[in-house]
Amino acid sequence: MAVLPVERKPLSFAERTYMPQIFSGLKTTFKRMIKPAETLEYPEQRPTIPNGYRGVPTLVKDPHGREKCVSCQLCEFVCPPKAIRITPGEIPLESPTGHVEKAPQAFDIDMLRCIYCGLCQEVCPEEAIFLQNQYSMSGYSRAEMVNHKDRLYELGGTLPDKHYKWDKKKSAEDAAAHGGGHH
Amino acid sequence: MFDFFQYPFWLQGALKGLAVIAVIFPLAGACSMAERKISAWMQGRPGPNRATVPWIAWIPVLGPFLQRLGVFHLLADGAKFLFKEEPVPGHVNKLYYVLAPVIALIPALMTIVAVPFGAYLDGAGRVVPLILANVDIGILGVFAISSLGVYSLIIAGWASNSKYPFLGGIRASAQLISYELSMTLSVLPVFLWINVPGGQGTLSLAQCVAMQGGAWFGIWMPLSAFIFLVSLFAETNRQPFDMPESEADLVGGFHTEYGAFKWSMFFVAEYAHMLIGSGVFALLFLGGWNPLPWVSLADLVGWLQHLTGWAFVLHPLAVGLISIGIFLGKVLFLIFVFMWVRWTVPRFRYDQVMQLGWQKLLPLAIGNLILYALIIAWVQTRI
Amino acid sequence: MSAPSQRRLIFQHIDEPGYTNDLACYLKHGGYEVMKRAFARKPEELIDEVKKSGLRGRGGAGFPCGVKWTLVDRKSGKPIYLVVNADESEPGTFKDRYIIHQDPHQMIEGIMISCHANNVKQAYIYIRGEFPGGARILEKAIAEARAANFVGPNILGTNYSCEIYVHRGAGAYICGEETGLIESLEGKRAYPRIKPPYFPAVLGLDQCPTIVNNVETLCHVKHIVGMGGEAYSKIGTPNNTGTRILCVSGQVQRPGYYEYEVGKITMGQLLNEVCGGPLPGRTFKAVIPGGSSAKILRFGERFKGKRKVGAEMVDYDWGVEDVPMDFDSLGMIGTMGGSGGVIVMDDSVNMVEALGNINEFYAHESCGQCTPCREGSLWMKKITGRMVHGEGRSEDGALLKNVADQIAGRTICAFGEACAWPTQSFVLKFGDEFKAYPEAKKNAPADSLKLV
Amino acid sequence: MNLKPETFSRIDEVIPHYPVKRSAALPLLHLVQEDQGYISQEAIEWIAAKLELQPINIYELVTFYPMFRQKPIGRRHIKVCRTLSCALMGGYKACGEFEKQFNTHRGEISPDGEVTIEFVECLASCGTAPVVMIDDDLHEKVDCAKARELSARIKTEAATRQ
Amino acid sequence: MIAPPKPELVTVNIDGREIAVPKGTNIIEAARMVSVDVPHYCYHPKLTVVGNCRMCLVEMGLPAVDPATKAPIMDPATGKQKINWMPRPTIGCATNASPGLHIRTTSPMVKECREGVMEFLLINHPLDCPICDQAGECKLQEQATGYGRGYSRFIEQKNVKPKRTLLGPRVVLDDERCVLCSRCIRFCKEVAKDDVLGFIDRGSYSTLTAYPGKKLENNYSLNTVDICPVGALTSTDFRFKMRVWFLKQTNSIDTESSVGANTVVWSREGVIYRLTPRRNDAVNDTWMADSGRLLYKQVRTDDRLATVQVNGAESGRDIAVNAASERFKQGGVAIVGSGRSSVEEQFLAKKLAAALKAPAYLVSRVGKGDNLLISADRNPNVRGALVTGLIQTLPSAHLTELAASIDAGRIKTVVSLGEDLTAAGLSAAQLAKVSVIYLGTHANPTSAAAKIVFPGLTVFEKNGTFVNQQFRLQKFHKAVPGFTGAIDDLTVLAKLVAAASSSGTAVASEINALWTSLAAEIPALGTVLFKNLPETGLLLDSTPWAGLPYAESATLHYQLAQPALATA
Repeated sequence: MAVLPVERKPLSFAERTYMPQIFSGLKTTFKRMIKPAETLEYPEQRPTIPNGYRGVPTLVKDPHGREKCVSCQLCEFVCPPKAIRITPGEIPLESPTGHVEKAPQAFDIDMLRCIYCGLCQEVCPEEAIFLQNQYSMSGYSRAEMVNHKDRLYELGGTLPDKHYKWDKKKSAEDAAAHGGGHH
Repeated sequence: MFDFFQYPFWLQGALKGLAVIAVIFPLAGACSMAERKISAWMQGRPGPNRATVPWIAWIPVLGPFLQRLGVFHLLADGAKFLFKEEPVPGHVNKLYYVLAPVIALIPALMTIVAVPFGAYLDGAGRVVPLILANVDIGILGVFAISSLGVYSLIIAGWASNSKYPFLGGIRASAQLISYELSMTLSVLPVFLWINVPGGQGTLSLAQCVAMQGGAWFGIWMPLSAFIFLVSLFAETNRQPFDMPESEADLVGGFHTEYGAFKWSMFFVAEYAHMLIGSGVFALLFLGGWNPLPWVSLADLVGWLQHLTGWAFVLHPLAVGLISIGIFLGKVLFLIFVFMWVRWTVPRFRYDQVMQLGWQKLLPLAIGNLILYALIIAWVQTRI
Repeated sequence: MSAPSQRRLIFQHIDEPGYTNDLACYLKHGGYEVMKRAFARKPEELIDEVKKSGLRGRGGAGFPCGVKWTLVDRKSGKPIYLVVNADESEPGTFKDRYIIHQDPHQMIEGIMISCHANNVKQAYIYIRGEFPGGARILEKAIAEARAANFVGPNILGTNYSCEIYVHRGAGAYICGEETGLIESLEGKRAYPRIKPPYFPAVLGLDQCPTIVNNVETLCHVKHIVGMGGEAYSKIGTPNNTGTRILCVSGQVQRPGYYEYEVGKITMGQLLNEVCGGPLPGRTFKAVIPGGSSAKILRFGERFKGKRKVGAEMVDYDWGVEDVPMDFDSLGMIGTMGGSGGVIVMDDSVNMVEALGNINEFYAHESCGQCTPCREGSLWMKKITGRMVHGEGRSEDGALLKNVADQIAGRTICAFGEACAWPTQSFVLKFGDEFKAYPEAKKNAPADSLKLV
Repeated sequence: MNLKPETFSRIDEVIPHYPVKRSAALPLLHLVQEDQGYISQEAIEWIAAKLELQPINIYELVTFYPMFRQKPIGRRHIKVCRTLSCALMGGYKACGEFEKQFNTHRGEISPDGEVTIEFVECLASCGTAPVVMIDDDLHEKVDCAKARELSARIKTEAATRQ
Repeated sequence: MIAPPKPELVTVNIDGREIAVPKGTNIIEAARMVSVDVPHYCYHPKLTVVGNCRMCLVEMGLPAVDPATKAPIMDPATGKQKINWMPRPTIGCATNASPGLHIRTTSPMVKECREGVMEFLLINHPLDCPICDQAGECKLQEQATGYGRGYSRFIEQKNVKPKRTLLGPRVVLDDERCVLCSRCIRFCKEVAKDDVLGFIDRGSYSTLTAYPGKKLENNYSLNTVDICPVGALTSTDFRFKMRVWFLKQTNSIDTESSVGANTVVWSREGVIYRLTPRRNDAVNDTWMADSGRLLYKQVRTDDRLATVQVNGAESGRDIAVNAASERFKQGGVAIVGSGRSSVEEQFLAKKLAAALKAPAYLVSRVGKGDNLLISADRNPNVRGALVTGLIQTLPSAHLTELAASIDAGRIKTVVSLGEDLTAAGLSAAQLAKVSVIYLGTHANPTSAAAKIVFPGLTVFEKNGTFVNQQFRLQKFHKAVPGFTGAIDDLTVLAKLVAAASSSGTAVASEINALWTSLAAEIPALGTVLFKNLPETGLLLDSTPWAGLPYAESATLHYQLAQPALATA
């Protein structure tokens, strides 16, 4: 690697005493002191959350209350700090959402590990996991800092669904069952 | 006029000591509060504003105002320091470890007694300084005692038996020595001037004030004032010279291993040093209790009496309070300057501190002394 | 130029008053004489005659019959089977049905001659399930022939025995494909086989060598052996010898069967003169010349190029009316003679809907074995169906064409081409109609012809 | 398996026509369907056993070939050709007429149980389009008028039978 | 070792690269030899070719020859023989290598064909990868990524077919995912000889199904799941348990019989999720019995031995070894080895027997073979005991000789390597007479009666080798960490050997170190070492044991060698 000597600007006497800089610094701090505060007083005042904010990851349900996650485990796979742990499970056939077949039995996100990167949201093929506006997570123990499935749904709530993929599928199945096939 | 001087000697001493404690401790606490508030304002924050006390908080306007000002944090902090658990790490030398904060406090509080903080006019219209121990050695006493404060740092650093405190202690001692010289040299011209040829030799700070009824020495000898001020920063380990503490590289420096009340004693000592240093600076260069340059306390009182026509203005008590107020105002302003500088100028590197002390300030102080010696000699031989 | 008169070989007696399909009537008209003579000859000679005749298969592909026979594996020692492809299911084709119903013995004679020529001991007539009457007629005819010792053991006193059985299909177009037919005959789903290695001539029915010939082809064999290969080859045009039954259907005045020497009649003569032209008040719009899978021709388009006449190359510039009805000419202009089913459409027809009808047929008939045809045919049906039901987009024509391109040439059997060609040609030639269809659909009169 | 005796004899006759028994699957299915009207699951298993096959082999065929039915149909089976030539000449109209006459829909048994109307693919009589096959009989050039006439005939026959 | 006959080679040219392949190799296999991937669905190397998926379409050309003279036609531009490229693509699976055959797999036409076929396969596919167990090892995913167009033009309604159909007790069918490749049907017909699957309906509505009332329940049904290129057939046992991309694959050997089917163990974080067969053309092709796939469940059971025990009390390993050593010093030791132990364990058992001058026995397990991949001998490694010399003759099911010795009081201590002695015919009274040293994985009456118990490892938790019925030496690898508390059998055995030998010198227990002495002491193994043993195994010379009356009858790649001198 070549060494590139950088010519420094020669300093004037005043500059070498640093005094003008110190005084201009003092001026700055003083001016700043008499201006109103910039800070948000957190618990009373809440920030307005901008779009695309990446808060606590949550699971959401579709407007019909169906859990959207099908435990494909892609988020578990993609999660850089391995904060997500899913135990897949099967939906019984007789259940109203039996046509979806698969849903998580357990879904844990360890918020001590989570780095809020949002990859889980990005990778989710079912649009079931979202980093929403919730930004404060606290607890008294490590165990408390693990969000289980119930808590994740409670945090996530319901989001509008643009696709209704599974509903469409179900209606197609019902139509085929009643229409009696194709011939 | 006061029965005070009729009290037995020991009672006087005890009362004076209590007065010192009663003044210095709250002042130190107020300073810490001010520091947090000022730093917050300078950083665009509101600063501490949470703590509140029920009944006071219910007072309509004042309660919230005091809360926003963070006044109650002071109480909370004090209470916290008192009631917090006092851990003593296992690896320390217990005796010196406990001793260090006490040693820190002693010179800080002791110095106070030699610092005049106001004056009144006696019946003859003479200005009598208010001082707890009007010793003639004055400034020398202040210097002598306050320099002892560094021992506490060294002891704390050594007793902690841990590398950061140790380094902090070393730095403290080196720094103190480095800047003590410049500081002392910088005040010499003032005393050269005070001690007029043929007059009684004195190192009294009160005399110093008395000599500033006209122009302040700060105006007279700006370079001295400057050197003294910079050295004062270094002596009190304030930014940009807080090398012994230096939380970025030494965690907490000498007090890394301290907590709770012991730590608060260091804390109070630091502010006491600041207060004394500011006081001395005010006395030496800012005219002490003289309200303005070329306006002495006596002038002020005279005008007041003349303007208002109230006789009690000339009463020693009133004059004393006015003078204390003026003096305290100057001290507090200087405290503010300390804080202002702290949140403006970044900390020096240690070698820069040494370089500045030995290679810049010391020659400057010597040059300054020689220059003023010549000037004073010239002026005084002329007059 | 007026249309030449018909040259009836197969239909020599059919439609004659009093001609019935029983043996007595057939014998009265000189039936089984050719067979008797043929049985006196060596099989190799008969194959040679057929080769000399230049007879091309009448089932659709036009493969030379004689060549097909020579490809048969005779060394394996396994029995050789002859399967008659009477699974006439190409839309627009209806000649075999007529032959079976009107003159079954002609076909049986042709079969027996072919069997003798190829040393076949067992022949099957695979007849469409939709022809229950035809199957009964054939069974009766075979019983008659068996009784007369034309079929069965020791035929005509020789030590040659051959049986013919009628096998009914059950409604699958794909059985018209020879390997599909063989699979079906084996009692399986009619999944065409991959070639290689399953060429019927080597690995056909039950992995034995098998000859699969169309009904009309076998009838021609009878006439070839009767008149001699040389003489037969003089009929028609070189490389397109013999006569051919043209089945005209759709919107013309007189649809029906017409037998002509191959290549001696043009499309225009056939439609305008023989069939009496378009329906009153209509004009011809398009014609499919060889069954629904052949590529469509649009009236008004012109075909230019060079063709071989004798030894030299001659320029040609034809309209649709000028095209001679033979394999090569139709092939040259990008379509095919196929099975001879000519479907005529006039200006009342919307081509998108016509294609929708055809696509529905192919989607229904795809066997589902290999991917492109299975998925592609249904997709094309879904696209045209969607268009017809009012959800058309202007880009659908291009999409249809592209889907069809993805099918043709990539399937196991020729069904891929069969279902892709109509779409390709419809979009190519009536692209404007496909683009405009979403609009046209909105303005269509309520009583317009329904095709889907 | 409960079949008519002549069906049994025809089954026994047809099996030796083929070098491999399996080939007789289609003829057997035809025979059973003619006998019973449709192919029941029992029939599939019976045929499979008869031909020494697995039932799935026969099931595959029944579902592949559209002519085989797994459910009973009406007494008469009206099959209307819907392929291009017939459609061009009005096949859809003819079918609609039949539906109207019997008050039913394609693929269903009419309410009186008399007919089942179905669309089928090409019946190979395109020259006389549109064509309709009623059971085994082909009817050509079936326009709306003829469709009404045919319907009337079926209804009369049904009435006389009762 | 017997060299296979040299096949006739023909040279073909694939994407410009010449390669000599055995005549009759198809294009897919030939291309694989030059690392060219020809995508396919329906083709499977061990099943008949049907060519219905059309994914393997390639461009084919043959050297031009003059039709009259048969002389090659040269291309003046290149100076080589001209290639006549066929205008239509051809399928790779049904095209066999012939001399001079030229293949292009990357031409625009081939690319377009693949894009077309991929699009067709996907238009009616439900695209429910998130809930599909095949995701991650799905050919549709892989090839759509590799060869697909990347977008869909299909806006119509997809076909609806039955989902979640239980084809049998172990196989679930999702018809919408099926690409109708017919591999499963062919497998059932050709390999399992249980023709229950078929297609019904036709065209795009074709549906895979089992005949109503019939179930796909033969012992090879799960192979259909393995060969299904998509997620149409899934295993009930593995269904929704874990995504395959999390799973680590470890090569292993099936232990249910002496066939020694090659397997892959799929595990994640120490938990095994499934076993699948591994291709070995000389042993199991690509198949495996369903029964063997459940063997992983033995790893985590409640009756696993987890503590070293001495006289019923929990103890430490070295204490137990010392206790055993004490018993050895009293003499009268017998060793019951196992046909389920690895070759290495048998070798150390033999050393132990030699050091103690103790008789060694084995217990046979004979069941009914199914002539496919389960042989009559249900011990995976009886041949290993022969090779290592632990036994000289084939074992019997009952330890009558040992029982007699115990009754006679000659035997005071029995070392059992995982064999349940009560099951092998010893009575409780006989067991009570001796002190049993038991080294095994699971609790049983013998471990309960044993004075000293060493908890051992299952086949999934250790490295080792087996010798199968063909005398093929095959190795298995440690897939998951050992059960908590269990000790590697080799370590225990090595310590016991050291304790038993007069010199007391340490014996290697690490597998590679052990193999140096194995190879040195057993001539049949020649120069083989564990680390250089091929994953598909190595056939040993079986002539020294040719005449023995083995229990096996023929299986997939095994014919019982008739004693050569039987007639002489």
